[in-house]
Amino acid sequence: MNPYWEYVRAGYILVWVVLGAYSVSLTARRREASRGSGGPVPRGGAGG
Amino acid sequence: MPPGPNLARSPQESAGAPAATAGVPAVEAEGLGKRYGARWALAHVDMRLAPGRSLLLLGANGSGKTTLLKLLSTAVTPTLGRIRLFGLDARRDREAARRRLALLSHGAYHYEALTARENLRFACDLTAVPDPRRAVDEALARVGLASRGDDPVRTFSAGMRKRLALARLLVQFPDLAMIDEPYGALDQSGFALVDSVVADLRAAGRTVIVSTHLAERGARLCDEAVVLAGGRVHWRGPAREAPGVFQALGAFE
Amino acid sequence: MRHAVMVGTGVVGLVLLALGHGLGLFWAPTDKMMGDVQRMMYAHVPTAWTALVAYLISFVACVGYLFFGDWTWDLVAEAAAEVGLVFNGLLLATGMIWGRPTWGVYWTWDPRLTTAGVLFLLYGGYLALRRFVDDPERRASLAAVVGILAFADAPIVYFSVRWWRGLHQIQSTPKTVDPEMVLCLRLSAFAMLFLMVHFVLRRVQIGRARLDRELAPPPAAAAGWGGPR
Amino acid sequence: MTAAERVRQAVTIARKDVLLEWRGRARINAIAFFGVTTLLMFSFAIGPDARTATLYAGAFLWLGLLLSSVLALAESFRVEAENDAVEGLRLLPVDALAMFLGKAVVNAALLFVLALLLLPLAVVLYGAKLDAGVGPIAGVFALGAAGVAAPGTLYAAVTSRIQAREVLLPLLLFPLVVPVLLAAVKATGLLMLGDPMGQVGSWTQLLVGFDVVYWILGSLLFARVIEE
Repeated sequence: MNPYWEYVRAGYILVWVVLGAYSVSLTARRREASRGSGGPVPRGGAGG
Repeated sequence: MPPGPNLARSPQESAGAPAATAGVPAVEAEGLGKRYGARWALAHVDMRLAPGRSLLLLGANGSGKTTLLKLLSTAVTPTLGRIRLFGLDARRDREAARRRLALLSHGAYHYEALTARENLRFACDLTAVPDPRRAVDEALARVGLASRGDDPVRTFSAGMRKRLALARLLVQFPDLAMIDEPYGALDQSGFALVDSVVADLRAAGRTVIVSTHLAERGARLCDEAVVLAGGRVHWRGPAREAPGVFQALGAFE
Repeated sequence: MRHAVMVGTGVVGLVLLALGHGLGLFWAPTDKMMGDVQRMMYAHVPTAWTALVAYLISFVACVGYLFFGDWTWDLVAEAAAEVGLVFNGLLLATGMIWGRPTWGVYWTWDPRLTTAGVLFLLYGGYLALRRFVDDPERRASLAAVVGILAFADAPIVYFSVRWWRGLHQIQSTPKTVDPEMVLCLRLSAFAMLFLMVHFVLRRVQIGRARLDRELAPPPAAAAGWGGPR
Repeated sequence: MTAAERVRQAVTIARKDVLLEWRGRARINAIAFFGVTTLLMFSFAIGPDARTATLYAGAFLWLGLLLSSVLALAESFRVEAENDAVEGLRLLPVDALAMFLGKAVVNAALLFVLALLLLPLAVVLYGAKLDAGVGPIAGVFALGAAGVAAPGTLYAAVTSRIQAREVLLPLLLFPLVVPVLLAAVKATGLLMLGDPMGQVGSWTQLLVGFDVVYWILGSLLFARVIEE
């Protein structure tokens, strides 16, 4: 097999892995961001 | 809503408007609100003050006095609501409005490495005060800093800095003067100085807003009063009744 | 509706990407000059276009925020900058992987590669700045200014590096390519464009949720101080 | 506001800044000394090879200048943040454009003087040749200083009142001024080492182009940075 295929394979795997990981991180951040926005959650004695 | 467009400045900058146009209030605010992140420092404040009148702002620490003065003086853009100063929109005609007002604030606006005289002269040059040299000398003498005029502000005590801030207000002698906690750091003669400066402004027909937590003292200076609590207007009425309201408010809190 | 667009762009992008990459890897003819390494093109070149489009969106949103002052502009500016940074990172990584067998080195001072590197730093700085300003309004204004300057810098960097390198330039994209290659490239490019839009929409949603938490709604007029409690 | 009034305000602010720099000259001296130290460190890092040093004299000089410029720019807004002076300035009614021009011109002049101070050191340490004359080199210094000062003033204002400003200012500014660095280093190098192909002109043009773009952008955007 052409030795250059290793580079090509590495490149494609990288693209898919990074885009996948970014998608997963977006899901996680979405979950975290929407948690607690449902109601008035007092944080550390807010007010004044 | 965040601050509006500023790239396109409105062309109308009429500096030479008459000092007191009949019927136009000096200060007019509707539905003012300011949010700092998740906290509303001020909400639902409406105000109206006729030219030549003086207003006392009373309130405990954190009641929103300073925020209100920052908004009214155009130093900070309100999150909600609108302000008109002498009929000028505080956002669109900001520069024209700023020509007619001055704020004496906690941050005293001095450059530490400049002398008292240089600091005042800088303010004069940017506001185009006529005969600045004399104005500066007179103001320094008035606040009792004549002998220290050529010392850098770095060497000044807190009380002297406050006096210098008063001198700055005197050289500007604006149509609308806003004074935030003027008595802090001052001694007895300083108290009297503040009172006489405010009296001068009023005698010259200027509009004055004074914020303080010294209710009795403030009430003697002003016509009207607003008591703030928790960032809202709690009470408004004649200044002489304000100390009683303020005391009662303190008793409940 | 918005949800449908979000899911739709994601699904279409994914299918197109699988198609474009699959065809590019196993169906498109091998390049006569570069051999199989050239197949990196289908993964590499679209990331460049996509990153630039994302930055362009961010730039437009920054200008929009300064003129109209609506939160959505700020959210889009942030989202597009972040997504652009992801594609920009991929662009750099795939570029280096391609550069190694082609030029024998990972990094060369090619104007496009260098510009991509500088853009990566500029937008990294933009996102770093956003993290350090607490007040949302102030953050939005400052970030908009920085976002505009960052984008304005891109063409200047490109031309200055091109002059700096001298005029003997290696073209990394062949001018004459087979129609099969063009098809695969086009499929991959549209795929990444769809994915970019998908990511931006999701990132805007996150930003909006965070902003909702950061910004208290204006308190009701009747509530609060009605008198002594 | 009339143009004449704007110019008068800009001059007043510039004069104030010059006075402040003069009063704080101990700090400016320290910054200049820091620039000298970086030039020394570069020559230690490359070792005793005199030819390499001469070859890269322009590059080291500009890097030293860029590193010290961040300190000088941050200082010009530290004094404005002290006592809320910048708020007082805004309320005075000062035009944002006048404010930007006043401060950026002083900062550009400061960087220019700093560059001139470092030049003799480059001659001594790296054996840089000044055959082309000090005039053209000073011209390149002026253009480069202006190119760093305009975005630098804007970004110093951006970072002056936020956390982590020490790291954010260089983080934002350095990538932005890559074109200035390239063009200035190239032009300085060509002037020092000889310019057989006559390329200095095109690099100078690039510097001028960058200056024009960033002084315009700075003038337009500064108002949004200082208003609150």
